[in-house]
Amino acid sequence: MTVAIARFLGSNCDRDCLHIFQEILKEICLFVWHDEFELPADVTAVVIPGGFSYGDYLRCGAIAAHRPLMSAVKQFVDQGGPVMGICNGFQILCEAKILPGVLLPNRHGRFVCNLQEISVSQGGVGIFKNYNDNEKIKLPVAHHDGNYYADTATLDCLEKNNQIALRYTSTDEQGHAHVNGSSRGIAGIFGGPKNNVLGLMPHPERRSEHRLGGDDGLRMLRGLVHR
Amino acid sequence: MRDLDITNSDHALQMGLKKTEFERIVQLLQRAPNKLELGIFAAMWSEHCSYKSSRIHLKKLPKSGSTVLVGPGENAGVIDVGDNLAVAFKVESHNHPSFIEPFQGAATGVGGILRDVFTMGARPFATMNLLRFGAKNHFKTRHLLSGVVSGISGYGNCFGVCNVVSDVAFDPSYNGNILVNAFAIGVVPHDKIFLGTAEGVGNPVFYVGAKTGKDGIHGATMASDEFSESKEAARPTVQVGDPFKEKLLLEACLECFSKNILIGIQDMGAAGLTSSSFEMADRGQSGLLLHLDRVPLREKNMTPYEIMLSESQERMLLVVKKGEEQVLIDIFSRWDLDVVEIGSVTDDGMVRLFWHGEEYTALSPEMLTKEAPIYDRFYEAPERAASSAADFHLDNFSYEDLLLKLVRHPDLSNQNWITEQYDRHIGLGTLQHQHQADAALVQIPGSSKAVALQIGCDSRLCGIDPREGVKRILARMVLQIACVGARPIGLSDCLNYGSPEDAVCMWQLVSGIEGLAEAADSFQIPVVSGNVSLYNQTDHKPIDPTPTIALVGLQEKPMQTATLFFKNEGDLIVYVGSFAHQFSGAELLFEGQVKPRYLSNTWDLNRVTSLSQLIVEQVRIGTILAAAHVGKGGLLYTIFKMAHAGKKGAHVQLDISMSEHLTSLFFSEDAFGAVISVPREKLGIIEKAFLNIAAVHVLGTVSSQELSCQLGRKNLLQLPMDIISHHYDSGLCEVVNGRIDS
Amino acid sequence: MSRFVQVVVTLKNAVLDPQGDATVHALSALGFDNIESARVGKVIHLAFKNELEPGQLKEQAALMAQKLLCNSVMENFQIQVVEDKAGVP
Amino acid sequence: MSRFVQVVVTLKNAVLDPQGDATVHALSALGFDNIESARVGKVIHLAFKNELEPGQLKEQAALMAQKLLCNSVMENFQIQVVEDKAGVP
Ligand SMILES: Nc1ncnc2c1ncn2[C@@H]1O[C@H](COP(=O)(O)OP(=O)(O)O)[C@@H](O)[C@H]1O
Ligand SMILES: [Mg+2]
Repeated sequence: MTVAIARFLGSNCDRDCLHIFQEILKEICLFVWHDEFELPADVTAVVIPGGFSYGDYLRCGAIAAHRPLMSAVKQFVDQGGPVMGICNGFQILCEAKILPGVLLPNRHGRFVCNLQEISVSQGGVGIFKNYNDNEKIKLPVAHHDGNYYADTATLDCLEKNNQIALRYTSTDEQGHAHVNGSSRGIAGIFGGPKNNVLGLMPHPERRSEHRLGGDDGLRMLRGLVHR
Repeated sequence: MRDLDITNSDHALQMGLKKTEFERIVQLLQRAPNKLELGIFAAMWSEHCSYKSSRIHLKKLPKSGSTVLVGPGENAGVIDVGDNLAVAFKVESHNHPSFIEPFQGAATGVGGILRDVFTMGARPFATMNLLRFGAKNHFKTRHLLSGVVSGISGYGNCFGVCNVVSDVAFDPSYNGNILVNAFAIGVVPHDKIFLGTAEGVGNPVFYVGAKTGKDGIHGATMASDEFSESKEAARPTVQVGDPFKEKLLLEACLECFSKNILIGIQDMGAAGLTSSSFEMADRGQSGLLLHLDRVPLREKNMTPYEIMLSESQERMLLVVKKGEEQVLIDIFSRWDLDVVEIGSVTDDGMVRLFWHGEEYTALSPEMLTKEAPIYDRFYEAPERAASSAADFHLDNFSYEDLLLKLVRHPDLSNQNWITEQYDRHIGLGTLQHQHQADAALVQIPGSSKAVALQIGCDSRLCGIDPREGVKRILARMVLQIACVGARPIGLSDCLNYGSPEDAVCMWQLVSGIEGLAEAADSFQIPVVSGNVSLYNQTDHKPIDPTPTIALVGLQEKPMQTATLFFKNEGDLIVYVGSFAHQFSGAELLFEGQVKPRYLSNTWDLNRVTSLSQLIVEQVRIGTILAAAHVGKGGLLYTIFKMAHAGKKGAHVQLDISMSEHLTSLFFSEDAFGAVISVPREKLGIIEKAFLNIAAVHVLGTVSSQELSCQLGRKNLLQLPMDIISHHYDSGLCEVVNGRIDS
Repeated sequence: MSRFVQVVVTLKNAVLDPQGDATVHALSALGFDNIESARVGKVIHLAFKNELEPGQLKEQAALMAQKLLCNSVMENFQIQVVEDKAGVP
Repeated sequence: MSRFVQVVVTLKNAVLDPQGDATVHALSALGFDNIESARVGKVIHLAFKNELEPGQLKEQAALMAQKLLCNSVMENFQIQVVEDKAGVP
């Protein structure tokens, strides 16, 4: 297995992801630079890490979405290759239209960093094969723009096709997540031809070692490389 | 007035120089300076850059130690942590800019301290900050608080470094002068430590990073003067931080360090290109030739004067090994940054500024650094008023009322609204942040060890007694890091005071430095870096003395630590430390608006040392499950915090013999010690270990759902944890959302 | 002929605008209680390198808006040619 | 008579606009290499509760801009009365 970690100008969780895949999961791991037009041939999974690509200027992920590397990622996705976009990576996937919808600023307008209880909606299969269905896990979030938005038709469609991957368990009466206002409590969604793309706001790499409080996230990262 | 026009003492005055200082310049140059030269002198001789009022006193601080690799004088201090690794750290103020524009002021403060650390060759891996705002109901406080916090969060989070401690307090003395002190720490291999020096004749000098604009011209002079209503109008263009650019700058610089192509590096901080070029030449005992017309500009038609004094952010000056230019250019271009050769190192001891091929002006760096004025300013203690502490009675309040008042105090209440805005986990090193333990514990990248970090100050104590106050601050912090099993290895300080031209403020500063020197000596902690911020006053009203201390400890076995929270019902709650029967600095007194004038006792720092060493031992062998020092808020508040963090309760059972001093036992801040929780069967170990060193008092047991206290059979206090927690959660929110009294 | 274009990017009506709501709140706290609603958007002032006919300017700016400046999932845009750089009419 | 005002808030000229610079960069990477500079600001659409004379609307909005919407340390503002809510001219 060879995991490619995308590196845009301003990515800042790239080294954290490298650490977990290399030191904890013992996978071969390499960085790919934003101006590459192709992924190395041996790549079997792609991670788009968190950060503030291009300063989050204009809209989070908007500028990164147009870098050459993203067209290579798009191709990889279309061939069914597994891709995970974490936090800013999720925003980039949405802006690149690889995933539907968009991430708006948190409803309270502030950056939020804390631990969230999250329910794994599609446990037992694919990237989530190491979780039980509807298992509740804890993952840290750290974002300013994590408020998932799509029009009602798109949301219904996501629901119908089992594409809602993760939900915050703490929501208001309208179903908006307390932490950021996300529609229907959405913390992550699947996409791509075989639900082979996962975009999520929480940071699984930050909960992948016992010294950091648990390994709820590790099972997801392992699921990406060994589906 | 044009750059080369000759100036007089009135011009000097406008730039913040005294008449005598102007005369000294004329004497040094043997002629009157032109505007450009005067601007350079004004910046370099400002209080901010020259330390002219504090320099002779700063010498008193202990700076050396076997582990000190780089002490004060460089961009950050560096301490050996073994395994060929070292940590570089510093705390710095950005008070004045943050008052004018809280978001950008605080953001650029974070940017500056990060650059100070990574110019040493170190990759920053944690930050902290200390913030002081005016009264909670002052009409500016809310706006300043939210601006500063989002500025720090916006910059640090984007740059990609965790923030693990934020120490925030509100007091009317900061109504017109808020404080923003930012700390950063980085890790560097011993053989990759870089210094800000210009050496080797013929080596090229490069300008890298952002373009130069007209921002913050004369910022250093502004930071060396007090505010007044009239001066608010004439402020310089606000400096805007670009954390994205800084992140690129970090990665590019680290790549250069690893390739060994640099001789020296310095960031263009206060006084921009002026201080960086003159200081580098001075340290290298060399000269420099700079072509100012090659500096990348953001605006057309900037003059050499503006270029030399601009404080645009995210810029660096590098001296590169001759022949390695292309390697450097390739690295910076790859990171999308401007990189321009603007000059070279010479050996004639002069910094020569060229403009379109012609020498514009030349000055000797020595004139600006070593010849800078040094003042031994007059200082005098104020007259002491009689203490009013003794008259203070708390009899009108129940213990319940008092506790609820305390936990609702904005300084002591739940700080989540602030700390959740900081990324606390990036870098995968945060083992414990400030809400999880009495000090933050962050693993050093590339090592199995961790640093314990704490930043703090108690301006109330220092307002009462500036000397004893600072000793207590450091003593408390030593106990705090002991609670996570760490021993101190070094500190950085940021001395925030009023005008040195005021005899009382100057006395506070001198006493603060001497107190810090005494305490640091006693604990054997080297002071390796720091900052002095004076003139924190508006219309002659100075702030309370605020010597911020950032303490760094080392924890070789980070898994052998103690957290803040009570673990199991039935565990014993034990106090180890001294007792006080007074109230001199307590939070409660100030809520009652009574300001005592002196502290009732002096702490024996040797006993603090012994106590902290014992705590470290017992934490590491696992006897102690939870630990927190007793500081602001006192004993009962500490017990509440530990119970709250563990989602438990506490039952305190006091012996009837304690009945005389209950109020001071619960609420005084005049004693040093810690609350620990231990399994019942291990009490004997603790008692034996602390014998002859500190009193060991079993206060009660960990329970659930309520906090209760009994004296013999008498109920002193009984409150459901939910209710206390509700008050605890409300305090800061009241400031954030509260009504504004204007 | 001009070089300057103003692109105004606003949230679609269906999208909640917490920042706008917060503005109404803050205004009313300051005593301005005659505001029914506020919506906050972005304005981008573009300076082209060369002067162009208004039609061409608009056309090019619209392309830029579609590709980058605006995300049609949540935003609309409007374009206006302006006389000078600081160019708010 | 109208109820709608558009307030455009822009950075002062000398103030750095990292967002604008990043936009120019990104546009040029997309092949739009005829942009010299971009500055990004805010636009606020206010709907008043009652209809007012244009002069009055402007005056009130200016007060709001001075007090809240615009940070005078680094921003300028311009006000325009518009016909309807979505009201970008
Ligand atoms: N209070 C202090 N304690 C220890 N060192 C100090 C103190 N104040 C300044 N220094 C040291 O003096 C040197 C000059 O500091 P400073 O001028 O603030 O640096 P900068 O160029 O970042 O503004 C630095 O090495 C700093 O660490
Ligand atoms: Mg510096």
